[in-house]
Amino acid sequence: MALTLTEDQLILRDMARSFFDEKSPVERMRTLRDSRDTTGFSHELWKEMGKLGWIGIPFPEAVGGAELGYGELGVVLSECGRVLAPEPFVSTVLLGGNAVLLGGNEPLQKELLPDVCRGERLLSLAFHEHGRFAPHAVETGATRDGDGFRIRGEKRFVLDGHVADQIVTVARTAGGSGDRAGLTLFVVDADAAGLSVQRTELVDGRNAARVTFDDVTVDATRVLGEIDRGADVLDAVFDRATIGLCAEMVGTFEEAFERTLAYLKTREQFGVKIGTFQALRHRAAHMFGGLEFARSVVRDAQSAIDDGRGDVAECASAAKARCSEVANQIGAEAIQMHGGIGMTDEEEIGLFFKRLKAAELTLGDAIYHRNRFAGLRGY
Amino acid sequence: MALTLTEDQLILRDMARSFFDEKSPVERMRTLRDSRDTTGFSHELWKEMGKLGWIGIPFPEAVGGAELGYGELGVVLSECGRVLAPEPFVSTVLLGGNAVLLGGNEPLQKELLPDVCRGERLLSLAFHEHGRFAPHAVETGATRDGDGFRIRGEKRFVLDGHVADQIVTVARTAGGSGDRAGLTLFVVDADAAGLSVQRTELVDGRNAARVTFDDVTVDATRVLGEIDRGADVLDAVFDRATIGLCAEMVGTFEEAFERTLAYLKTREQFGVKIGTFQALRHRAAHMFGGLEFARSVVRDAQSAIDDGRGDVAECASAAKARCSEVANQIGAEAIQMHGGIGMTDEEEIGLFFKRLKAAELTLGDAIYHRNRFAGLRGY
Amino acid sequence: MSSASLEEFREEVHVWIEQTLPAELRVGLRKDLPKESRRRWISALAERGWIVPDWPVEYGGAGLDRKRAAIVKSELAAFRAPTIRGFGVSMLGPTLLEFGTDEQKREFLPPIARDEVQWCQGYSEPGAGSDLASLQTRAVREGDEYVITGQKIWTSYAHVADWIFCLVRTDPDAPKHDGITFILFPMKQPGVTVSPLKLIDGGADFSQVFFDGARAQAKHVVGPVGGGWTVAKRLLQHERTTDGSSEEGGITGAMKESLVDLVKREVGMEDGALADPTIRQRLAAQEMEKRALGLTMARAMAEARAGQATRDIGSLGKYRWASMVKNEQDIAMLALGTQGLGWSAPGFDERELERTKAWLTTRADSIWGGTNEVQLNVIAKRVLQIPE
Amino acid sequence: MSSASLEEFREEVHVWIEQTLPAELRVGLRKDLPKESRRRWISALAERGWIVPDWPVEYGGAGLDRKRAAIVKSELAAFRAPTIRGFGVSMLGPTLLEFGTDEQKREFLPPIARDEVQWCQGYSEPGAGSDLASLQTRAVREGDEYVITGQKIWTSYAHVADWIFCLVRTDPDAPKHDGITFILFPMKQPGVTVSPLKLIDGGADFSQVFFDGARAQAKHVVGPVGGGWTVAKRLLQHERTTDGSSEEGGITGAMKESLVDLVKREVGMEDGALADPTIRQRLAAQEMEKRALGLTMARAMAEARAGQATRDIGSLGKYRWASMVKNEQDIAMLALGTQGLGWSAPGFDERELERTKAWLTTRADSIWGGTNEVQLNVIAKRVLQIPE
Repeated sequence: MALTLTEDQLILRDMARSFFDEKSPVERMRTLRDSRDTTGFSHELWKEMGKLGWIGIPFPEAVGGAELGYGELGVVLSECGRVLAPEPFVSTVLLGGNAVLLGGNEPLQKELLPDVCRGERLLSLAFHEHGRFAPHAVETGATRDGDGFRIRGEKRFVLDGHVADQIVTVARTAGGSGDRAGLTLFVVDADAAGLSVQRTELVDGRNAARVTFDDVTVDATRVLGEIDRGADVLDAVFDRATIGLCAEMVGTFEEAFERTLAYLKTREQFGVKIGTFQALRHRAAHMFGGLEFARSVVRDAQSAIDDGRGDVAECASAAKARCSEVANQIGAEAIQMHGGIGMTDEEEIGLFFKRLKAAELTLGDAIYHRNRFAGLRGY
Repeated sequence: MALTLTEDQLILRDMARSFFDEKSPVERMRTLRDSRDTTGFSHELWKEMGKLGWIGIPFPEAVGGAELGYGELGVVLSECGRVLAPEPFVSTVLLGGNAVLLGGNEPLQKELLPDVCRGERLLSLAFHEHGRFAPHAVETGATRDGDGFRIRGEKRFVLDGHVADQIVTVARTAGGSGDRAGLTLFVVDADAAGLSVQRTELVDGRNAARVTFDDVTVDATRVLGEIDRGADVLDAVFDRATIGLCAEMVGTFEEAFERTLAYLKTREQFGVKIGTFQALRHRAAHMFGGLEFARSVVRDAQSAIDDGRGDVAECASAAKARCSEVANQIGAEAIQMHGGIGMTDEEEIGLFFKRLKAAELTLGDAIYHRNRFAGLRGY
Repeated sequence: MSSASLEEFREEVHVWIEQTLPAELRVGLRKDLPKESRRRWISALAERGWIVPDWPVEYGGAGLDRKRAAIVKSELAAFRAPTIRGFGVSMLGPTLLEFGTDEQKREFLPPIARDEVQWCQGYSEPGAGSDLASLQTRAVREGDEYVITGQKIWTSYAHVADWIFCLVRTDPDAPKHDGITFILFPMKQPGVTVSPLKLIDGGADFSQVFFDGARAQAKHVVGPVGGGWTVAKRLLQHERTTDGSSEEGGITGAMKESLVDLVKREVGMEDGALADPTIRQRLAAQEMEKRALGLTMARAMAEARAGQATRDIGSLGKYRWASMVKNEQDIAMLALGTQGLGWSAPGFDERELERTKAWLTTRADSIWGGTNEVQLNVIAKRVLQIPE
Repeated sequence: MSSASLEEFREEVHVWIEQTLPAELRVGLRKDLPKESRRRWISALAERGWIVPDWPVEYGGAGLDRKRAAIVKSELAAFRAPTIRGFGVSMLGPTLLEFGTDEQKREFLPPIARDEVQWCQGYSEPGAGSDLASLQTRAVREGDEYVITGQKIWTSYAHVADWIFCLVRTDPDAPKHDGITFILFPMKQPGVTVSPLKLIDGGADFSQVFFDGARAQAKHVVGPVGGGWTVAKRLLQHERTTDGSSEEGGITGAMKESLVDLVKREVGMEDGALADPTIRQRLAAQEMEKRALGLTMARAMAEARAGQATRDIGSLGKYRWASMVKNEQDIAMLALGTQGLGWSAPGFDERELERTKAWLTTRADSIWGGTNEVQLNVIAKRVLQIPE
């Protein structure tokens, strides 16, 4: 169980930190947001990250990946989280990329993943149909149509769906909404007839789309995993994506905590630094506890994947339940301790606050994951 | 809505406070506990309270009561709670007495209640069959037997069952465990054949019994309410009992809080009073909030009964959910703030701590009552 | 005064409002009222002195006693009639009545009572938030004037205000609380710059105000020079009284959809109960907390009226109110899930977007008007009297 | 030293234990072990110096290096073998090795290493809990002796202890921390009275100890006179190291029934899930917290070994551990309902009564060994380095 960083991971962390400090200070995310940039992130920076091999970390060398582990991916994601970099890791690597990796046959992998690793192909996963995370609550239907399928339905919160080249789509080929059985995953090209993508603007400055499938036809060769058994792939994708998202969150926690701590050490009221007030000191200690415990469970979850352990699902839920709680805690304290200034858009802490809430609610909140954990533990 | 005390209630409070301060300091409760007194409270004191008219407060004048309200009863109960007086208000007045009052026909009321009001008859209610409060989870059965019924089963946590003259017994005459329908209430004499009562010792020094019904026969004239519809009476009894128990709890909160506050103001560590530490100051403020909010909802619940409002059930659950939370909060803080000394049996704060936990879990915890409240509110 | 005459008075007020208030204005606090109709109504109200019914007639009020003034207010509220609640009416006016000179009262009160002049408040500074008395804005005497240099923050309505009541430091050498002066001056003058402050919820209801040689007349100092702290604190008490009523009129009350309805819709029902039992518990606790807060405030007022000694509940109320209001939006966000993460349409409907904004806006409720930490400090020190 | 030789050593230890340890003793920490059998085993262990394997041979240890000593301990643990963990072995011994004179080491260490002398700790006083340095027990020099007057509290095993290591004030005029001396003296003497302290859980594992002219020899001062605070703090570090292992061996681990089993039984299952979804959430959170605590402690140790700069996790671990342990019993009480309210049989079974007691006992976990408040203070000051 790799709870500490290896020498190589420490080097990777230092590299990533320098890279993001230089090329992606938090200010960059704000500029993208305020300029209403049509992409919402930087294609150039993404390709640079591809060249550095970071996008390919979790993919096999055979498709151009670096064939490293979630330990390494987590290091890069944490550094992204630290500067709130909006590049499409969650959509392209964690969701779409994992779906192709875990469910795709060799031709599909060879077709799609090399470009993904280079940062030249963007993927997304269209699964959300409701506000709360409910992975099997899918009503979008796919019906047989000759050699292929015809998809009809509407998806929400398709992360980076506005720029994805392929949208991996979860549709129901059997059963009813909520059933785990009867789901099938399809690789749908962005330019498919009948597909319409509407970009939406999110509170954390990231981008998600509403995607409408108006009788979109897709060939049977574009199915990931088995027909009707898409949930086998999907659940594994969500576990990995959740753990990756948690690694990003830990980076955001760290930075939000350090900034708040620094504020406590400098801001004066009543003639003293506010960090001298014991109530705030104790609450800072609680934040520290939240951060450290989150870090531990996320590292453990990463090594559950990397070591091929049988408890990845449990670890993913333990990590996300924890990180969702800590997101709430650190977010709330960061704003409150910054006081009025924390309420201004100008002060960057608010950007962290918003991102933390978005991450908290993405891929399941603490309630969802505590329930799932309980179920996995047999009660 | 009577949120403040009336002049008469203020006088009653002062009287009750003097009475308990003189005749029932907390030390008395400890002595009863440590001496393993066979009664567990003072019959004499109880009769004195009867003479003062306090036992009869919620009963009609026709049966020897004072025909006052829960506003008045709450005043006395709070004062009991303040000194941890173990006299049988909950068992005889709130549970057993209310069952006879709300479910009994005139002959039964006339037979039983005048002695109750004088403190010369003790009642109890046998309903509990499980650890967690589940009022309709009754398996004890009553089957028709000639003109009467034959009861078979076992009850737990029959408060003051060891000294009760009559045990009002909830038994199932139809349906299955958990069904609200099919319950019937019987007045069973303590000396009935087949009834065995085993006193148990509780953590808060009070007394409850295990009561076994081994084919106890009871006449049909001893039924309270209607056959199979006992829950109509029972639910109303629980609402009133819950509100009364909450009034007692508020008194215990007050005293536990005041003692802890006094300790913060006197105990020194690191050369200063520990009350100078801001973290403790803030937590004391939170305790104050808990106490004040509890007081408000309990007063409101009392007047819901007294004013004949339609929302008694909602108010009872709002009061008990609140008081159970606050019991936890004030109990935990009282021990923690007293530090090591709070862990000793000699220091009285521990007696408050134990009583608060017992009251928290009696007649439903916060989880139970939040669920019930939600149900009553239609969600 | 007999209660009969009070009832007659209530009837009189009722009839007058019934006859005077156009139907389209009987909708409560809304920004989209027909302008001309509203203007006429406010004029009529001002004419009777009922914008400030308890002020003396000479200053534009109706000279009513406390009970009658309360009747006017409650009748207006019963009709959901538009009224004026700005800084002038609710805060500066009462303060001037207590501390102002006759000349000041004559000059400033009647325009407030006729809603002709808008005021804003110059209190907080970037370095003086919770610790307001550490404010640094300087005022230097020059002849009959003061010259003002410095910066204020969190000034609401600064961009529309005609005048400001402002705390300035007139004596930098005096002890912190003793060098402060309360002064009035016009906003529309060279040397005053208003810069809107964008907040995390996207709104810009507050401004920063910069003074670079702004001028105030010496006769517009309220209270003694150097005695502004006393005036300022008294004014804040008026603010608090106003705050108390904000529970109903605040952001929560103005939602297009109640929290219960939103949660039922988003989470769904199963067998008559919310499909998510954890959210059900949180919603029930929230409803109970809201009710308990209302009961506690009502009880405190009733006890105060009954003269029953009790501990002051004001700071506790503010603290719990802020927590309750924030918790409401937290629950809404849990229920909305990712549909609570929208910043703008399309993709998110009005009810969703208003919750997202409200979630952000309410973060301030534990900061403005005394932070949570300040309220808890006050409870410990003044209410529980734990020595420091 | 090659790892091969370490493996050989492990094999040697393993074989010896296998041959020496009777089967009936391979059951872990229990109080009901067969006495004679246990005594023989402990003698054999002492004979090899393996009660304190890292102590020098001359003081009764085995003189092993850190790695080999760890091997002995881990093999003993693997066999669940009884061993000695009293104050002598775990706290006084290491302290004497560091601060004791040669004479003191020769006098006191061998009997500890042979489990022949029981020690107790004289630290806390009624007025000196969190603020230990404010202790008032006086020691006055008289010839070659000190005469001791005062009172200690929370002394475990005082009624069975032969000797006490005790903090006393030798100079009442010196600054608080500088007047303290660390001294050893026998408990079985006139002038020492032990009075058991009954706790809220009904147990009496602690005592108050009263000194009224008790006598200590001047040569039994450890470290300099007036320099006891340094010695005392160092000893507490050994206590903390011991504490770390108590997670497994503590009250939670010794329960007759696991929390999950208890909750399943009491609350019941419906469709494969606990019938009460709120308790289900709390139980899951508790299981996650326990696991996260273990991972965090393991990570901190691994990071320390790897020399990776990290913040000290000790106080955080103690704080979270105490909260976690208490929360476990709180959940048990919720699940048990009124069946958790028993004080004695009949009416309550063993599993219920042990939970009730454990609920009470664990209230102390946030008080002993540094209160929660002290741990949070330490985190803020030393770990986060927020200036005071």
